[in-house]
Amino acid sequence: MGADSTSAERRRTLVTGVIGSDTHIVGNRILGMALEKAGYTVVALGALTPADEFIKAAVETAADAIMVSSLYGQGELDCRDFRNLCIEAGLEDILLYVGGNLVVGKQPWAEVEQRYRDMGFDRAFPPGTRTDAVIAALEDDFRAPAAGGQKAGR
Amino acid sequence: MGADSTSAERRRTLVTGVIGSDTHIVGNRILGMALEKAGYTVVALGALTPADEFIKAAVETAADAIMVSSLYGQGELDCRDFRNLCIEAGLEDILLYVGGNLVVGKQPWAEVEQRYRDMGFDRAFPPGTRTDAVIAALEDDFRAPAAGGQKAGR
Amino acid sequence: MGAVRRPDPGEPPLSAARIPEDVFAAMRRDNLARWPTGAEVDLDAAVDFHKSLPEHKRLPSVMRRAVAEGRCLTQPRGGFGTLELQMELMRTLDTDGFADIVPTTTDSYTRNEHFSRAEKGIEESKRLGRSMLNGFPMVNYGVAAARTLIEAIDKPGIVLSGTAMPKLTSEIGFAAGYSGYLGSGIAYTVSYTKDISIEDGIRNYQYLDRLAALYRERGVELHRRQPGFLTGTNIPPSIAIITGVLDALLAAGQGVRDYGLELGQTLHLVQDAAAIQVCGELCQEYLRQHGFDDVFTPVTSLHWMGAWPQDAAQSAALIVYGGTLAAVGGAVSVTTKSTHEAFGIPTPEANAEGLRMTRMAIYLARNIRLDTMPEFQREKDLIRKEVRAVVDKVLDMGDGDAALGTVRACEAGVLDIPWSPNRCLKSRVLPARDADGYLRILDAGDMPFPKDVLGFHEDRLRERAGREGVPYDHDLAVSSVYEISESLDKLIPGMSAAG
Amino acid sequence: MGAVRRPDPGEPPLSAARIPEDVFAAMRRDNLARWPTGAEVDLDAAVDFHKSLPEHKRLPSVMRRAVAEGRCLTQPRGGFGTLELQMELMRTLDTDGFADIVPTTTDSYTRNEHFSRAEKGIEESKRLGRSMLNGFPMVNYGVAAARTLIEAIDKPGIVLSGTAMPKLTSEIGFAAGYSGYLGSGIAYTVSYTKDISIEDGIRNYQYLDRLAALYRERGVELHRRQPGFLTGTNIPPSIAIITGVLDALLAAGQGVRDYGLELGQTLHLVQDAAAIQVCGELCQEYLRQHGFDDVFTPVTSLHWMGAWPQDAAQSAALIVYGGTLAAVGGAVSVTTKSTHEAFGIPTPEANAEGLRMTRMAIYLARNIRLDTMPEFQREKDLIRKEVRAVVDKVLDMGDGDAALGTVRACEAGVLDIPWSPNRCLKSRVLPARDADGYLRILDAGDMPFPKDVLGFHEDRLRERAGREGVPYDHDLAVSSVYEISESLDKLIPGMSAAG
Ligand code: B12
Ligand code: B12
Repeated sequence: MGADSTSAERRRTLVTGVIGSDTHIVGNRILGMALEKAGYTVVALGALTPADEFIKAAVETAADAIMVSSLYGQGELDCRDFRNLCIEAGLEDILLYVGGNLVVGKQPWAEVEQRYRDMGFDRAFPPGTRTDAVIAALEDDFRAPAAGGQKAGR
Repeated sequence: MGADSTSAERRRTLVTGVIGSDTHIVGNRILGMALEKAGYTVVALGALTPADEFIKAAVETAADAIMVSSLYGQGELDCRDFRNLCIEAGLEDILLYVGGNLVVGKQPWAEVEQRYRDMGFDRAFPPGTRTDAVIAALEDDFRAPAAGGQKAGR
Repeated sequence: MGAVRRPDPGEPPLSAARIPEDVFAAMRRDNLARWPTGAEVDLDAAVDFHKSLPEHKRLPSVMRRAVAEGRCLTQPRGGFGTLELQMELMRTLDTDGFADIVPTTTDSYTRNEHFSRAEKGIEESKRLGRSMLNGFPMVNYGVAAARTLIEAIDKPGIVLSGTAMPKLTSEIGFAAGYSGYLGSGIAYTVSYTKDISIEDGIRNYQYLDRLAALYRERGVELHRRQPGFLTGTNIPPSIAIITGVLDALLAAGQGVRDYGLELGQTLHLVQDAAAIQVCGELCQEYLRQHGFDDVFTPVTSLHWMGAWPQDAAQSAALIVYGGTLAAVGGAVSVTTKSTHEAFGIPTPEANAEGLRMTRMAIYLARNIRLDTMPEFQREKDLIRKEVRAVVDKVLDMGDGDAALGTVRACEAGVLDIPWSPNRCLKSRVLPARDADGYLRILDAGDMPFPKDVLGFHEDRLRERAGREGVPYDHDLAVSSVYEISESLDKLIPGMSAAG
Repeated sequence: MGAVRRPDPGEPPLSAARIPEDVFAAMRRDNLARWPTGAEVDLDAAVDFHKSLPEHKRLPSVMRRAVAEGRCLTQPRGGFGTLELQMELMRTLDTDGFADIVPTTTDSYTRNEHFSRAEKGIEESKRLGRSMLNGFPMVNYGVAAARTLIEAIDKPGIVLSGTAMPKLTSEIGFAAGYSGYLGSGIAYTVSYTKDISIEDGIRNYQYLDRLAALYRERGVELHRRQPGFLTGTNIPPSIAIITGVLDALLAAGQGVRDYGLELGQTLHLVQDAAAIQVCGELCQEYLRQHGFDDVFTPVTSLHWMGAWPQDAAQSAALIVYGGTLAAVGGAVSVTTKSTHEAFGIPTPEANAEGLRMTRMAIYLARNIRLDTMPEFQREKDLIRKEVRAVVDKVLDMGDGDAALGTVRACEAGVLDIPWSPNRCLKSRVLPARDADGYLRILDAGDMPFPKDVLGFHEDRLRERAGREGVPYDHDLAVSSVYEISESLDKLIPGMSAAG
């Protein structure tokens, strides 16, 4: 965002989906419903979505953020190159969120979060995150690009 | 035992009871029933028995062993001077067993056992001990005084 | 201050009648003089403090609200040897355990009024940095210290002190702001003492009940509670309820109007639900019969009181199922245990965890009731018959006086409890579990249960013996003591082993 | 080998009829050629191996014995990315968990036939020393490796592979000596895929069922099982049973005679017991109606399949209560979860602990049955009416053919499931929990449930909305998705908060 940050009035577009071979759609769908209620335009790709489809959809819809769900544990394999794919597609600065059960097994959240930040996600959300928390984070990041500092550093 | 160890034929006498302000009688009673069935003469002092009553009874009945039950956690306070009291009463070599829930709280058994051995008990038994195990240990100790080595060392 | 209290020579003869005001005043003076902290007790100040407490910190209000809202409250047990440990414990139970009622369990020296030994226990606990006592020595610490505990929590506090000698502990506890006190003359004397006579135990609790009534006269309702779990060892519902009815009559006689009844779980869904319903019903029946028609008698269900398994997973099952049983049975509260039960006093964390397991179980079983089941009605009828036969006989033996009747009935074995340490009791009655998991009476001793009822018990137990291929004898009772603590491969053998 | 299988142009039209022997032989050849390990499958050798297994390592025998002895067996889920981890897991579940049935869950790449991605997952798992896959890549490892797993345990093995594409996994699994396989054409296609058509899913499972029948022809009975839990998200019993009946007809059509039915728990004691009974009953009714009068249809109850709470204590309550529900409901087995459920795949130890909690719960609830309760009968009637209305309509739409009827019914919304990811489905039907904890249908979509039945559901849900003071709308369904995962202070507010 930074440079091309737009007026708060414009309806922001968010691409959502569940990455990889993951079929867990319930949380993703409920999140989508909440985001729409909160005023966002949601482009919902549904379950079992390959990484490149997210990016294609984001380019096509000039999305402001991509919201990747991964519940089934293999997200760590599916998400590795996600930021690179974004950069290749010219989406250097697109806001990237990831949420769900992001690794296999019960692992310390701080470590998991760091792994996903290292992959280039602006924010990662732990298991069981409620929609309010997501909406609050989006508001923050769209208002003053909070993640900007860190993104600039990358 | 050692010196005055008697023939295996004689009926051995065991003093049992629950020490201190402890009212847990069930296990002690079931243990007593099992010991009698196994051929021992049991002098049962019951619940809430002060240390000196065990020793008085052992002297009076020329007992071969004292079996102290402590379930309620305060055994560590009640049993401290038990061996000394025995020695004072001329029962240097009497076999001393203790069993039950011997300390307050869930503590590593090896540490608890050591504490009671340090107090002068020949054997200490962990929570939930079944009567078979007690009878087997008595048999061992009365046959070849197994604890003897350690007792001699004291 | 020995284990056996010798009655004053000038003492009035035993009866269920209310202790007259002046006599009681003299008794209190003597009692409070027995240990230095007794001097801290100031009834006026105590009454003021109780009145200053919000409704949600007064146990009688909280119990009544639970009834009104159809809730099942949770309460743990818990006591440590120093004030610091005790405060941390009570805060943890309140905050992390969501306990609805926060306890202070006293240590066993205090229970036996060995206050100087308790003093040494405090010192040792401080020296070693761990609790050497199995509870909080409330009398040694005194009123002001105990009040800091009440102030540290946002729930009502209850004193748990399994003892036949509650006279000082109750004075200190009530003065500190505890609004509940567990214990009763019959139940605790028969199950927690060896040499104390039933008469002495009853007298001691008449003091406590009279004290609660004194607060009541001053406008402060306190919650008294009867520990029907007795020796906690396979107590059939009827035996618990028999003591409950008699203790309730004694308490009401002293002026108590808020009297809870506790029942240890049998671990049978139907039997426990039946017990909980019949307990409330019969206590009311006998209280009314004796002219007490305004006593509030909520029933509390207790997590399994017998021997626990060592495996934390199996223990978790007992805890959760215990929540289910309490909720389905319609208990007003449940007293919880932890996965440490087989080993020792739980840490605050394990204790809080037991509370949460139970609370979730209560949530899950909301709105389930068994009232329409025929076996539920059958068990209720059975319990009613058993209780009435014995209670009527006891009252008869006392010419209508519950106190006298109880003492005589214990002597005669008419009133008896299983596995008792007390020498004033025959303790010949012996329970065992039947093939369907109900607790039955294997040997009634001299208890006057109806013949047909005993026949039913025998049938059920013979069925178990038959199915297991073991003789019909007292070993059925002994194996029932161990049963629930056995490991899983013994309880449910695997297919390869069994095949 | 993409996500969407394109049917052969020469393929026979869809029907519930049995695949002819020669056609099936050709299908097998093609199938086994799709991945190198397919060549390891040798039917004769496999049949010999199965016959060499003792009874207690064959799932059909074990399930039948459980029925005969009135047992409720325990079975966990479990899969890790490498053979070493998987073996350790299965041994732990067998020995420390006392599992009666030991599972091998495949990873999600395998489920979607992305075998080369699975290969990378194995490498990564080895490199990092932890499982990067959410299950065992059985096809990549092949028959010989998988057989070492069966040899490492003393229980029957079952393959758990939530997929619409089971053709290779089942060949490998059965050849390795697994005697059970979970999955079905309707249930898994509607709940585990996005783009695969119902027709393709049915065809794929007809292959698997025909394969099981082939073993049967050779004298080896295998246990097939239908996963009625669907999306695991508040599935009302009738919807699970509808798919169960239809999938059972399809399996029987291919020659399967040992067909288990799974039901996710609603967490309501009465509703779950009713569901378990009616499920077996209606499957038998429709099977017989279609001329299959020798199909064994044991019912398995599944621990809560929706979102779990993060607190291990609350999770323990779900686990234990789940054991209670299965036992009281008379399920032949229960599939367990662990206290790690909300976070991720459990460690072997946590998984074994969940098994033991459940097993103890089963012991405690032995012999409890609800048959005499009127609300139990009411719920059974309700489920029967719902199932019959939809199944009859589906069969009607297929002119009596379950396969055709299903495809058409899904398209029309007559057959529908809540929260489905599959685009061939309307997924308009929406469940919610009522004030008494029963799962009800908030919005039936186009499913042809009887009017009076839907009226009853609406009444119960309006009652909840009223009690909670919220509108009667779809938010009732959303809050019901979260409900069980909420923290305790939200589920049961404390007295001070509520007051
Ligand atoms: C039943 C019971 C009671 C009954 C006792 C009835 C009675 N009169 O006997 C009641 C309800 C009255 C009771 C009261 C209390 N109890 Co209690 N009770 C139990 C319980 C649940 C079972 C004990 C039992 O009967 N087991 C069955 C018998 C067959 O087994 P056993 O007693 O272990 O005995 C066997 C072996 O240990 C061994 N054994 C026993 N003695 C000896 C001696 C020798 C020499 C040998 C070799 C072997 C041996 O052989 C026996 C037969 O197999 C245990 C916890 C548990 N184990 O599950 C707590 C427990 C013992 N109680 C405990 C406590 C603290 C109390 C109280 C202080 C109340 C409280 N704070 O909660 C009061 C004590 C009052 C007092 N003054 O003593 C604690 C002790 C804590 C600790 N050590 O850290 C325990 C461990 C519970 C806990 N985890 O908090 N209790
Ligand atoms: C329901 C469920 C299923 C259903 C899914 C139905 C469906 N189509 O959606 C079924 C039964 C089909 C299923 C299948 C499987 N599941 Co599943 N499932 C669950 C379960 C129990 C609940 C998930 C759920 O719906 N939660 C409710 C919703 C509302 O919450 P949510 O999904 O967490 O989403 C919220 C937040 O996470 C957040 N969020 C979600 N996405 C995003 C994205 C962004 C950008 C942000 C900011 C936030 C955010 O907002 C959402 C709304 O609040 C969880 C465990 C749990 N949580 O209790 C396991 C779980 C996710 N499943 C798991 C697994 C492994 C599987 C299987 C592989 C089978 C197996 N081995 O057991 C298959 C997967 C098949 C496949 N190919 O994907 C594992 C994952 C393991 C891991 N990560 O280590 C879990 C954690 C269970 C476990 N402990 O083993 N499952």
